[in-house]
Amino acid sequence: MKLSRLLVIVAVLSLVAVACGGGGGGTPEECEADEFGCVTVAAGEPIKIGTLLVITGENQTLGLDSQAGAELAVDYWGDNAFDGTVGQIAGHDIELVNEDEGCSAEGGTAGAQRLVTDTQIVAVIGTSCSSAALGVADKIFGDQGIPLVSPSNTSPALTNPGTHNPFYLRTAHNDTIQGAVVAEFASQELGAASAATIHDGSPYAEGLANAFAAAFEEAGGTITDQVSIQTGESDYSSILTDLATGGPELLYYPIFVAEGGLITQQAVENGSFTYLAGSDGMFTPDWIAAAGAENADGVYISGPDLSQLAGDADFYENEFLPAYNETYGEPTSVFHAHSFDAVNIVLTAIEAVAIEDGDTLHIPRTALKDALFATENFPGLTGTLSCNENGDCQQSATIGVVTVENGDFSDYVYSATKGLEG
Amino acid sequence: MRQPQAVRAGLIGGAVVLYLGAVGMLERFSERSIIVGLIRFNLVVMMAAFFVFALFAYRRATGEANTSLGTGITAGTVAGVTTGVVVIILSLLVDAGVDVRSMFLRISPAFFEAITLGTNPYLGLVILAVIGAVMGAAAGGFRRLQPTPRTIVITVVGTVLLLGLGARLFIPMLQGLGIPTAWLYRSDALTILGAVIVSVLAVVIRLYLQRKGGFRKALTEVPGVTPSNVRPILFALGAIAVLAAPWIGKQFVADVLGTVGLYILLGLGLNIVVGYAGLLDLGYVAFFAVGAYTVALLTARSSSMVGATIFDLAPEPLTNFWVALPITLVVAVVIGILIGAPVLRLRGDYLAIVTLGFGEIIRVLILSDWLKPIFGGPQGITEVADVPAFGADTNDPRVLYYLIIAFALISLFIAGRLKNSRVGRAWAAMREDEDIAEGMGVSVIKYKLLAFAMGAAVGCLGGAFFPAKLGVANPGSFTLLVSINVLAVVVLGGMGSIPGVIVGSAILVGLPELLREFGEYRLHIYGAILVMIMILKPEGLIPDRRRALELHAEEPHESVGPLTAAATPGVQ
Amino acid sequence: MSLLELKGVSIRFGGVQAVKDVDFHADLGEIVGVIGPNGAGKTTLFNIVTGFYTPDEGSMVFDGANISGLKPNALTRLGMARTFQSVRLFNAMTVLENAMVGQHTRTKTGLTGALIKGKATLEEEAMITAKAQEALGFFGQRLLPRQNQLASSMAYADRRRLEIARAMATEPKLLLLDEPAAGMNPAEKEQLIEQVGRLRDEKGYSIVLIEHDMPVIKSVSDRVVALDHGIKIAEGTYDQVASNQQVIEAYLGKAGDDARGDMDDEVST
Amino acid sequence: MTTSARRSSLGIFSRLPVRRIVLIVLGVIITVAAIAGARATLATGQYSGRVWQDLFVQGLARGSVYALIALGYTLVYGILLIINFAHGEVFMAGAFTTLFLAGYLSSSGFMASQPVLSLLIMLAFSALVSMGVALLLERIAYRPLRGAPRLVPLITAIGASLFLQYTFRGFYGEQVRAYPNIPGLTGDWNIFGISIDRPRVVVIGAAILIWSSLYVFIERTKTGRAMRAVGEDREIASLMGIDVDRVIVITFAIGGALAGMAGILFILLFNQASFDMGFVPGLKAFTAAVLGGIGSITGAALGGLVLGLIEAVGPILFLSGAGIPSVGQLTSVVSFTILVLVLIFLPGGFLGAPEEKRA
Repeated sequence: MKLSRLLVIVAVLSLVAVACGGGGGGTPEECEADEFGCVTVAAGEPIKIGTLLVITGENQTLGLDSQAGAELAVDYWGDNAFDGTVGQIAGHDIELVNEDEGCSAEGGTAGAQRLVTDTQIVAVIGTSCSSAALGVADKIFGDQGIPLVSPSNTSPALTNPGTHNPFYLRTAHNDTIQGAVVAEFASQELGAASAATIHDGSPYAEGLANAFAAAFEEAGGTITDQVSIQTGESDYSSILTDLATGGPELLYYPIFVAEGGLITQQAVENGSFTYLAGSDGMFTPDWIAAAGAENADGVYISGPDLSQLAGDADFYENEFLPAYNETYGEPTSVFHAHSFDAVNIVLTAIEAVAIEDGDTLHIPRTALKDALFATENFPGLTGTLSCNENGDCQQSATIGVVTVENGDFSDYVYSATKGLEG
Repeated sequence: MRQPQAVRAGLIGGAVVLYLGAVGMLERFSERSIIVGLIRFNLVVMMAAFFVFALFAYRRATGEANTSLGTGITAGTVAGVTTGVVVIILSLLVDAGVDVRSMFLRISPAFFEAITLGTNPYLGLVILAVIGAVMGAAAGGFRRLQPTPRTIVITVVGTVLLLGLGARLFIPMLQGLGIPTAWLYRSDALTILGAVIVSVLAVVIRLYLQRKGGFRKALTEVPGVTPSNVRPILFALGAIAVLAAPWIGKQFVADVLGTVGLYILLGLGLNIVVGYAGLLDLGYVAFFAVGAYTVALLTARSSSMVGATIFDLAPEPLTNFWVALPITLVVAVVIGILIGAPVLRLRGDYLAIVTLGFGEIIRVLILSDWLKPIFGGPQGITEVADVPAFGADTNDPRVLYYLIIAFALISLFIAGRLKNSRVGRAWAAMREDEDIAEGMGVSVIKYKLLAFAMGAAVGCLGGAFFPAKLGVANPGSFTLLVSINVLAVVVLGGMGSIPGVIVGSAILVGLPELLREFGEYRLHIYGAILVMIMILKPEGLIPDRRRALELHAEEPHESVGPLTAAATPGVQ
Repeated sequence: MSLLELKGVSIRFGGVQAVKDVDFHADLGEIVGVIGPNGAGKTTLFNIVTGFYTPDEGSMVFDGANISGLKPNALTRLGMARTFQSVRLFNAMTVLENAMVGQHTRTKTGLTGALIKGKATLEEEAMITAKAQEALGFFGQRLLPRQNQLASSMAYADRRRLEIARAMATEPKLLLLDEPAAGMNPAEKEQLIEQVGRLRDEKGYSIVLIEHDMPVIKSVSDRVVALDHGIKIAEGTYDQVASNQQVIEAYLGKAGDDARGDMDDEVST
Repeated sequence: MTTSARRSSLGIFSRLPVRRIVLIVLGVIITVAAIAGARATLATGQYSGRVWQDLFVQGLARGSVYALIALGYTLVYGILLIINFAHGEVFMAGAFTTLFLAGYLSSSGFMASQPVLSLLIMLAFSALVSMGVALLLERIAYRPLRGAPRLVPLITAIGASLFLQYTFRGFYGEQVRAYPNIPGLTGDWNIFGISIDRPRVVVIGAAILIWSSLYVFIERTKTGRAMRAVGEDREIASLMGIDVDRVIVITFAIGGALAGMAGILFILLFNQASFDMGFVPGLKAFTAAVLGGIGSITGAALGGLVLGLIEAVGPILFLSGAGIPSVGQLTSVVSFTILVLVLIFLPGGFLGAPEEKRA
């Protein structure tokens, strides 16, 4: 069956090649040797990079922001200027093919299936939500030999040796880092001695809640309760009443906008919790709108600290952000920089492995993946990227904590940089 | 000339166009070209709205107005002017600093651009009025056309819309057939030349077939085809199309058709419960979930199950799909009976809410922290093994597609056999009047449980393929919406009708998948279609023979009194 | 020999004593008429006999077997069949299919039979069709030519006939007819009287019928039982019962509302 | 066929009420488990009387909202025998649209100076919007289908439900938005020595008031009597000179208005509006209507309150003592289990028309 599929691909490609009058020669031996073959880009055809981000629904601000980062990266590539011209590799335009992942396993499957239909897709930037990737999109792309590079998946499970897909990488930080920073902030800065966590069962929220709980207990704090909730309910007040019986000082609920907003409201109304905290899933003005400004005031939110970018802060402030603002308005999330980096390491790897054959370009798939995993000391916007064998390209990350004042996010009130290993 | 009906239809038409703008559809559709540089989809939709409401005006108009071109022109112009005037008012409001968008989010610059076709509101009013008048006149003219020119118009419009909208489906298909597409499509829209060529081709073919008296007749002119074997030949052609579709359209088409196949399985199962036996089940997704999770538990790499450490399992699947399948059937039947047993005494809507409750209970349990060690919580069970199929690579959705088609055929056979048998008659009697069926010797308990069990068995087949198709089983796939979808497939197709299930699945499941580019408006359009079809064809698209008779039969000759109506408290 | 024997049967709905301490029997080959004003408990008695209601007290023996507590489907299998006062057919099924359902307890094709459709199933299916058509044929050209029409599309009198045919298809020993003549014109009533007689003579059924139409009762009944307020007030030949003072009073007392529709149709409300 | 052969084919099960015995055993097992769970929960001593009190009030408040929405289901069902599946969206339409009025009232300072009047204006406005949507729904989706098989309007209702949801999503966007706080409605009130959140007091009080007015309307007015007559028997009602169409329209209007008011009460409790806010409460209210006995007005109120209480108290009381984690997730398991138990023993719900006496 593998063979027949290959035959079909070859047949289609040759037809396309004939139809377009391109005159590429035979297939280079690198392609024949490659388990997944090559992507062959005929003369005049673009190099296609897929994106699989959450671009509809209540979490769309997360994905649209990353999509903007990817588009800016394609713009900047080659001419090193945000001038609206699309970057090129060996005379081929770089084209983004955007799909939606809906922030769910089903959405991830559907979007991924659609992208793999296009055999010209070289690599995919995504997903936004860990639930769309874990065991779903990573597997579908991995089975086709397509690398998946996520700008904002942070669930530890995605890069756990046991569950890591060989074609999966990410430029987002691993949440073991974020959980540790929030725990450090809670116990040292706030002086909280006890905490409870809520997550919604998504790999992102669960991973973060668990990482926080582990670090918090290690720092000497007490975790009174860890519960998960059902998304989509209209009332969490009894769950909060239940949690309050354990008497935690801090309630940490690193979930998404809708439930995050409601729980913020009801926790404020409940009045038993001294501190409330969430993370990047709620780091958007939408969450403040959902919670109500009065309720959101004083809640702590963590996320990557872009003011402390280990990379070129000057470039970010003076070139990247203005270009972003001009086309897309104010950023609605913090992952555009990670997305920018993701596209750049992918394009760099393509450039490294592509075989030029006249005007035709051959990109061997396995070689591309290997080149991506070999990324070492890449000077990125978010810092120096080095990908390890499990796909984590951020070996350390700066995580900041903000609070809400008068219905707006404050400047960072706390910031710390931690490495992946402890 | 006073034409109140025309004015009224026009006003409604204008309101509809404004509605489409206010919900953002026109804006979204303006991103989609049908013919490069000539027609965008938003224009098509607006023209269609003007045209349809002009036709509507004729339907309502009487006497002279019913034939005069004036009716259509009035209706169309009123629709266009209404739209234009409101757009001007809105733009004035925006200019005056009223923050319309704080409430109506889509009244953005892009909205004005889409609805005025890229001009300004004042010019837009003129353009809209002109388009309205032209479409109104076209509607009037269309009514007067002779059949042949009418066919030509319909064919041209239909072909261009179908090929234009389906570009992302047809391009890979054409390429799969080895046909170059550059002449026909440019950046997912038809080229002008391409549109002309395909229109002419379509018209020629259509007229040729018409002259020959239809496709079948035309087919008999092919050497070797006779009227007697035209049926099997058509059938064979259909079978070849079904079998070849995924190769021509590649993975995506195979994936969509596979999903349609799954819904055919689910629909056939629910059809037994609702259509045959008359038990309104709103929790049918339970069996889908049971099938999926049983297969997933048995065939996933067990290290992906959280409980693997508890049960000390080796990190490999417990068994393969073909062993898991019969186990799944048994589990589903048992659960079907367990769910059926307590609700035997409940009727109609009480049954509906309780089955809905069971569906929710099952979904919540597989989602819960409590049973997470077994079912994996929200992320479900990952790394489900592929279906081993004679050494083929089932990772390829095409192979799975064939398996699903094969099982759908088996289920079709089962459903057909059951329907026209002693068992099927007992169900039908029970559906019509439970008391009397019991009086005629039908054991209502036994046949209700049998219906639940058979429904569960067929439905779990759909479920069984689901994780194999997705590679995971997770609770997000087993929401109430699935139950509703399957019920809609059954009712829309025609209750109790087997071909109805196939058509219902194709329309309600296949079409939305293909129209994925409408993105957030998919469910919006889906809802509207559901309402429209049910109002236009309450008996379903392909009604069961008996039901069609029933709905169109004359009233009984003498009144049978209210008791007959009250005597059928079930689903009827 | 008594085919059906009821002793001391009572049932109560809330505060209403619908049937009280009724003794009732029907002998083999006998036609028993049951009369009584509206609300007398006639249909309730039928519902008790056919298993739709479980009596609070009393014993019931049918064909030598104790039948109290049995469900309607079990009683059908034992050989009891009935029609309903407000014709209740399977409206969305054809005339033939309605009659075919009657054969249910006499046949046994199950799931496997239906799916495999082997020789036995096909033979049984043919037999069901034949027997159903035979039952339809009892009414001459009334039903048989319309066997593929929907039951709901039939004329009223034919719907009544179809109900009887459906009952006949169950191959009963005892047939209970609830107001079979209701809504029929005089000519149709004549036919009915003749047909009820034939049902006994040709088919050998024992028959119990409820009827308001006294001429019909008079013509067909071997014996008449009169009920009022759930109590048996008279029993005997038609003439004996008709001249019974209590019966006359019961009817006169209610003469005002002696209309067609009956009040005791609890099955359907 | 001989008599004896027929008799032997009847199994012992023909007479024994096996099913009933099984169900009773099942019911007893679940009840015992629930009691054991409750005892274990209470034995932990983790929950003080104050906690139970809070949960109870939370349950009553949310139950009041369910009850008001359930009235809409029950009224329509009582008359047309159709499940108006889109009723949750009618509720959403009012609550979501009033968000903008509330925003205006709040930013103009009117709400701060006249909180009670503002609340009344919002209630009336929301009722109007919902009523309008309900009437449109009746006109477009249900009226053409009178007399069609009963599943058909159910499917139309589902279609209309999706259509309405996405229409409002199109109008107002997909984000969840918070209502402005109503001044004077924060903090607690002391009632009978118990301090209760003010919004909850208002919600429970308003619900009682609205429900009683409806009850009086149905029982005492001419229109109310006409509605009851149509519910009893449409044909006879029309023979008696009642304009059935008008009664149906009035029913939808009342149901819609109740849903709109329920929407504002819902907002008082949860402060949020979004396009999909109607679905879950709609489903719960439907459950409540069935629990109480669909068609019964008192039943709807009772069903709503019971369901609200079960949801608030049930998971913690019955499950947490058994060591089950995250019992809050299992709310619907508890509530639907109780629904099934109730319907097994009372097939018509608490106050529904009892099933006929059958063997």
